[in-house]
Formats: sequence, C-alpha cells, structure tokens
Amino acid sequence: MSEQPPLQEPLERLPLAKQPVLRQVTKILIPFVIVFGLYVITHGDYGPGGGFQGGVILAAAYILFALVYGVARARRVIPRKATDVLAAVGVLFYGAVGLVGLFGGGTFLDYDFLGTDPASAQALGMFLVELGVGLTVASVMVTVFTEMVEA
Amino acid sequence: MTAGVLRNLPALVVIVPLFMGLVTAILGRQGRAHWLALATAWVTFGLTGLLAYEVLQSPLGFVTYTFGPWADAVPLNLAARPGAVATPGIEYRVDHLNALFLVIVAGMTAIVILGARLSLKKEIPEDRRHVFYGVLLLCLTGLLGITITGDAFNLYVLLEISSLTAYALVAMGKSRDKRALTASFHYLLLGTVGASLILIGIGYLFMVTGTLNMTEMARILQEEIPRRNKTVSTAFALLLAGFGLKAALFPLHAWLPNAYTYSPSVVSTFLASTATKVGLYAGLRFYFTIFGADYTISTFANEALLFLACAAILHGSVMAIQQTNVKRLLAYSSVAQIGYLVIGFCLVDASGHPIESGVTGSLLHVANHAVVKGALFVAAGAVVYRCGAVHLDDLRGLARKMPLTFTAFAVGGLSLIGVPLTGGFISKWHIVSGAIEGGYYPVVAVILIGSLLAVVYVLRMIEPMVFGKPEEGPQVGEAPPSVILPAWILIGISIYFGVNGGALRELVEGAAKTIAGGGS
Amino acid sequence: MIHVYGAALLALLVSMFLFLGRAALGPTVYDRLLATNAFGTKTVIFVALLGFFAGRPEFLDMALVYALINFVTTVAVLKLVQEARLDR
Amino acid sequence: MPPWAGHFNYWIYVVLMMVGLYAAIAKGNLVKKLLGLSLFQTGIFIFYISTSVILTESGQFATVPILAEHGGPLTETYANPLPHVLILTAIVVSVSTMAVALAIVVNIKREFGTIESDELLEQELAE
Repeated sequence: MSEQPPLQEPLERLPLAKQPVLRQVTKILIPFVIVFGLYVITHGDYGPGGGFQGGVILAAAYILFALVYGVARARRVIPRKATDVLAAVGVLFYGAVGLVGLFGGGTFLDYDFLGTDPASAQALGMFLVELGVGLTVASVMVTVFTEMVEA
Repeated sequence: MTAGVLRNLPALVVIVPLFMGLVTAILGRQGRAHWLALATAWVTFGLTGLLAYEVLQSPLGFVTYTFGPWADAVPLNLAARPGAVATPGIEYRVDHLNALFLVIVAGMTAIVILGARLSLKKEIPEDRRHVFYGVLLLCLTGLLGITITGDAFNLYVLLEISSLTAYALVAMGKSRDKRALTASFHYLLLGTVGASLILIGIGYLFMVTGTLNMTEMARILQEEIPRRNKTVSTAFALLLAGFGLKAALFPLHAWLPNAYTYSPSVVSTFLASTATKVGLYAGLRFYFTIFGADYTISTFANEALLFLACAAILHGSVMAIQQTNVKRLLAYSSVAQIGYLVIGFCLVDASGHPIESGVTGSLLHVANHAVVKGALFVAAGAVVYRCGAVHLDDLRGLARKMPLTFTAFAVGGLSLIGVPLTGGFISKWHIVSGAIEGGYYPVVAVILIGSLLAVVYVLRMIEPMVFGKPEEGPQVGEAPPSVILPAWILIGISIYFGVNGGALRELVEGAAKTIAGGGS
Repeated sequence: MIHVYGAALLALLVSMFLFLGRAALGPTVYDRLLATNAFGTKTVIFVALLGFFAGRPEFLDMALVYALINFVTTVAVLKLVQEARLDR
Repeated sequence: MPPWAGHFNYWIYVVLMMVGLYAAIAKGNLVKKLLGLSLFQTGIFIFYISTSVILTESGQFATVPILAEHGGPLTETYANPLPHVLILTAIVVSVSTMAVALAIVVNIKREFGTIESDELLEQELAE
C-alpha cells in the first residue's frame, strides 16, 4: 500500500465528532432509528423481525450517538448502571410473563391466561415477551459496545 | 400455591435459579449476594429432591412437563423429512438418570456456596462479587437445564449458557493469578468448537428424523431409520467428539488442568463436581437413549471409548504424580477419574448388552467423585485461604497447623484411592466386578494400576503434611469453620455412601436399568 | 417484465463485484472505505429490488436495517482510521 | 452432473468451517483465532439454513414463511421456518460467545501486554 496523501481541506482535519454534517445527520436520524427499532420489535409476531433484531436496532441508535458525540456524553444519557439493570430486568419481565401462565393454572409460558380469548391472549403474550427480549438485547449490546470501546 | 409448585416442579427447577441469578446480579450489593445465592441454591436443591422423589414414586418411571399450550396444538408439518410431523414446543422429561444428575448438581452447588463467602472475600474484588454470584447461579441454571430437558436444541442452548458462564467464572480468577485469563480463553476456544460439533450433530439428527424432541427422535432412529445410515453415523461421531470435549475425556481434556488450577477456589470446586458430570450425562443421554445401546455398542465407538477411558486413567494418574501444585494435581486426578466414569458404560456382555454392575458402578462413581473431588478442592481452597497458594511445599506440617483441613485431605484421598468404607471403594468394586463378569481382564488390571498410582499421588499430598517441617515465619492457624464446613459435610456424605446408599442407591439402580435396558 | 428485473439485478451484481474489487485493491484506506460503503448501498438496493421482484414488501424492512448498519459501520471505521480509538 | 455437485451447500459449509477451524488453530493472534471461530460457527449456520430450502412440486423454490397479511393464511408452499428460528438462537449464542471472548482478550492485553499466543506462553512459563 502506498503512502496516504495528506488531507487538503480544513474541514477534514476536524475530528469526526466535530464534523457538522455528521452531527446534524445523526441528530435527524436517531429518532427514526428508534421508531424503526420499536416497529421491528412489535411486529415480530407476523413479520420479519422480533425482539432480537429490534433490540439490536435500538442499540445501533445509541451506538451511532456514542460514535459521533463521544461515549462520555452517551453515558450521561444512559448510565452504565441503567444498562446493567435493564439487561436483567428484560429477562425477568420475560420470565414474569411466563409465570402468569404458571400460577394461573397452566404451564410456564402459557399465554392463554393473559386475556379473555386465546387468540388475543397469545398476541399479547408474544408482544410482551418480545418487549422483554428487546430490552435485554438492546442493553447488552450497549454494554458490549461501551465496555469494548473504553478498554 | 402448593399444588402449583408440585405440578410445575420440572419448570421451577430451572426457573428459580434463573430468576434469582438475575435478581442477585441486580440487588446483591453490600454482601446480600451471598445469602441470596445460598438461599436459591438450597431451594433449588430442595426442588430437585422433591422431583427425584416424584420420579421414584411415579409408576411410569418418569415425569414430563411441556411448556406453553403447545401440547394439545395440532402437529405442524414443519419437518425436513417428507411425511413426518414435528410436535412443536419444548418438553422436559425426567427419569431416574436425569433425577440422579439433577440431585448431584443442585446438591453440590448448595454445599459449595455454603463455604464460599470468606474465600471469595479474598479472591474476588468487592464490586464484582454480586456479579460473580449471579453468574454462578446462571451457570447452575444451564447445568440443570441440560440435565432436565427433553429437547435436543434446547440442550445445545443451555449447554452454551452453562459454558459461557463457566468461562466467565474461570476468568474471574484473574485477581489471584492472571494466568486464569489465558486458561479461560483456551477453555473458550475448545469449548466452543465442542459445542459447535454438537450443534452440527443435532442438525444431522434433525434432518434425518424431522424432530427435536428426544423421545420422538429416539423412537424414529431406533424403529424407522435403517441401521448404518451414513448421516446417523456422522451425527454420532460428531456428538461423541463434542460431548467428549465437554466431559474432558482423554485426549480432549487439554482445557481442564489450567481452568481448574487458576480459577477461584469456589469455581474449581463447583466446576470439578458439576460441569464435567453434566457433559457426561448429555453424552449418556445421546449414547444410550437416543441412538440406543443396540446401535452404539455395535459400532467401533464402544471399544474406542473403553480404550480412551483406560488411557485417561493411566495418563491422568501419571500426570498427577508429576505435579507440584495441589490444585493442578487434583485436576489431573479428575482427568483420571473421568476414565472411571466412562469405563463402566462400555463394558458389554457376550450378547451385546451393557453389564448392569459396570453401569451401576460408574453411576455411583459420578456421585462419589463429585462429592470427593468437591471435598478435596474445598480443602485446597482452605489452604489457599490461609497461605495464598497450594504448592506441595506450602503443605508442610499442615497436619499440626490445620488438623481439620488435613483430615479432609486424608479422608478424601483415601476415597480417591478406593479404600473400603469410603464411597470410592463401592463404585470401583462394582466396576471391577462388572469387568470380571464381561471377561475384561486388561481393564481390571488398568483399574488396579490406576488405584496404585492414586496411592502415589495421594501420598505425595499427605506425606509433607504429616512429616514435613513447617517453614519458619508467621504461624498460620486453622481455616475459619465456614470455609472448611463444606469439606466436612462432603466427607460425611462420602462415608455414608461407603456404608449405605439410601435413596441414592434406588435412583442409581433405576438409572442403571434405564441404560442397561436400552432406553426409556 | 421478468427480463427487465433480471437485467437490473444482474447490473447491480456486476457493479457490486466492481466495488468489491476496488475494496480489495485499495490503494488508500479511503478508497476501500468508499468502496465498502457503496457496496453496502448496492446491497440495500439489491434487497429492495428482490423484494419487489418476489412481490414481498417485507423485504424493505431488511433493506432499511442494512442501510442503517451500513451507515453506522462506516462512521465507526472512519473514526477508527482517523483517531485510532472510538470512545471520544 | 456428478453426484457430489448436487450437495454443493454441504461443500460450502464444510469448506467455510475448515477455513475457520484452521484459523482458530494455526493463527497466533488471539483476535484472529476468534475470527476463525466465528467463521467456523457461521459455516454451521449456513448448513442449517440450507436444509430449510424446499422445492415445490413444479420445481420452484418455496417462498419465505412470512404471512402475506396479518392473520391471513399462508397458501403457497413455504420454506421450513424451524431451522431459521434455531439459527436465530444459535447466532445470539455465538454473539454472546464473541462478547465474552473479546472481554477476556481485552483483559489479557491489559494484564500481559500482548495478545500473541507464543509471547503469552513465554510469559506463562517464566512465572
């Protein structure tokens, strides 16, 4: 590989975090990414997607923010303690949905006890479970990124 | 409420440690983690005990449990094989074999956590301790899940959960010895390759049978698929290699010595008495229940396993004799003992059936070895607690300085050798009588040589304790009672096994019948 | 109509391979970055077109995800190239 | 067509796996080992996914198992969705493995100052 030529324009000498175009684009993009992530989580029961994929998209929004604005500032939005707790809370939420069926007289993860008729109860159960999965995946992804970057 | 608990017992065995592991990781600061984990482990142990009782009482010999409302759902035509239908949903199925391993795993964890508090105070930094307990409980969840599940893919996922947490637990030994990190990395590399082989094996079986339910898989494999199907043979070989790696059967044991030596004392004890046993269980489940003894014994694998088990006994014992670090010595002794665990299952009589006495012996040895190795590692942990390391030189004069720890070492060592009145004698006696019954005289010779080598390495530990002159310097006293208590409980259990088996014997005999009878 | 779609997909594939070649050859880091980024963009179009071809609008979701990941990756790699670390 | 060519998906998965296994064994750098391990697992994922392909009676490939409309029935012949679901789980497991492994590698770099396995071995033997 040949030598890298020196960069000419002063704009390119700016560190990435100070690039005005990047900052503005990120600012505009992030809300849409979050909405899209939530869409993927909630429509996972009859379309492509689900908790895992949606959680990763939510985490991608955070990672984009952290890349452009710096991890220190991103940590102020969601502190480390919050991600640690949310990761566990997501799984606990999943489990709690399962326990409703267990103590309602069925077996573990029997969603029929969540609603009045089985079809809507199943839909509700799947939605709640995907929500828990999404929460966990998003927080774990954020944790992995921040821990690796700060090492 | 009580009825709910009893009805959902198989699910609760896994859900309780899972939930409490997460709760411990969130709320376990200020020393609460230990008590939360302790309570969880004992509750889980109680639940497995109840489950085992239920299995013993059950007229069918097993208890099943299905998740969700899928049991009465219409079978879907999802199968890869044309014409077959897959039952959706995950089934837990507990027979004597599962129940035995469940009780061993949960019981050992409960006893290990009992003495963990002070020893962890020295080895794990304060701010990571609640995470440590959380991860330990998640590892327990994975191990119990592997043992209880009746779904092949579920088994793979839980195997990975337990392995991942085990890697993390080993790596947490870094504050005592930084080599824990490289040990953990190599464990991870080998463990992941092993798990991937298992994944392919399960994939091949799924392609052939079109189902992931183990019972259904076993039925199709044994009744519908022609023997000598190439896909089935490939799956068998892959699964054998994968579970061999997880159970650390020679020559796939390379990850074990370092992982046990450099991990925190509590983790060494926990992994030595549970993780490899569960790997062995999963192997047995596939070997005897899913493929069926008729198939597996007719293959080349049976003799190969017998040979490898003998090699494991000799290699592990010889390596153990050369070690100067006590934890490493015990780790190599584990490699040798895994040979005994496998040997009994490979003994075949003239008509091609497993010999029941050999199977009984090896199953008993699973319990005995878990208990004895647990006691020895707890004792080694007590020495680490006082001296910071466990080289043979550190043991000089231990008999006078730490009499309680010394006694644990001595009785544990005697049980490793297989002296009468200890549990080790009973199981080795069963294995040897099985080997004689089948005419396997070289195997008998190997077991006897192995026992003699065990005498040598146990003496290498005991000799400096009794006759060695303690070094000049600050006198170290006996370890605190709570650190050494688990060792004494385990020694007591070991002697109890040696004299009278009780309910455990009933479980072992049921399990031996399951295996020798060619599957449930 | 099938021929039109087929031709479009084929043209995309060819251009994707051209970008791959540029990414492999270099010579500067920025050439490679631009090439991989453009490759990602072509993949997005490819997935979208395939969904249209198969009458499956759900493919657009995947195209969107891919576009997003592509953007984040490019930003991350750029930052790594420029500053040799990601956390500031 | 020779008989082995009909099973080209198996050839691809085995080749991918072996490339990964080679890297995991032969490379000295721990991160390269992990990349090899990742490739090894990806090969297995491709194997699972390729088994879900189903040909319809007219020889066409079956469609994706996504409901066309919410709640509507799936009338066409569709690919077997079960391997996809299994592999989704396996991918999550693989990602967690990578996360744990990278965390260990970061710690190794911090404690030993290197991630080359031969230098690590030297340091371990020196202790």
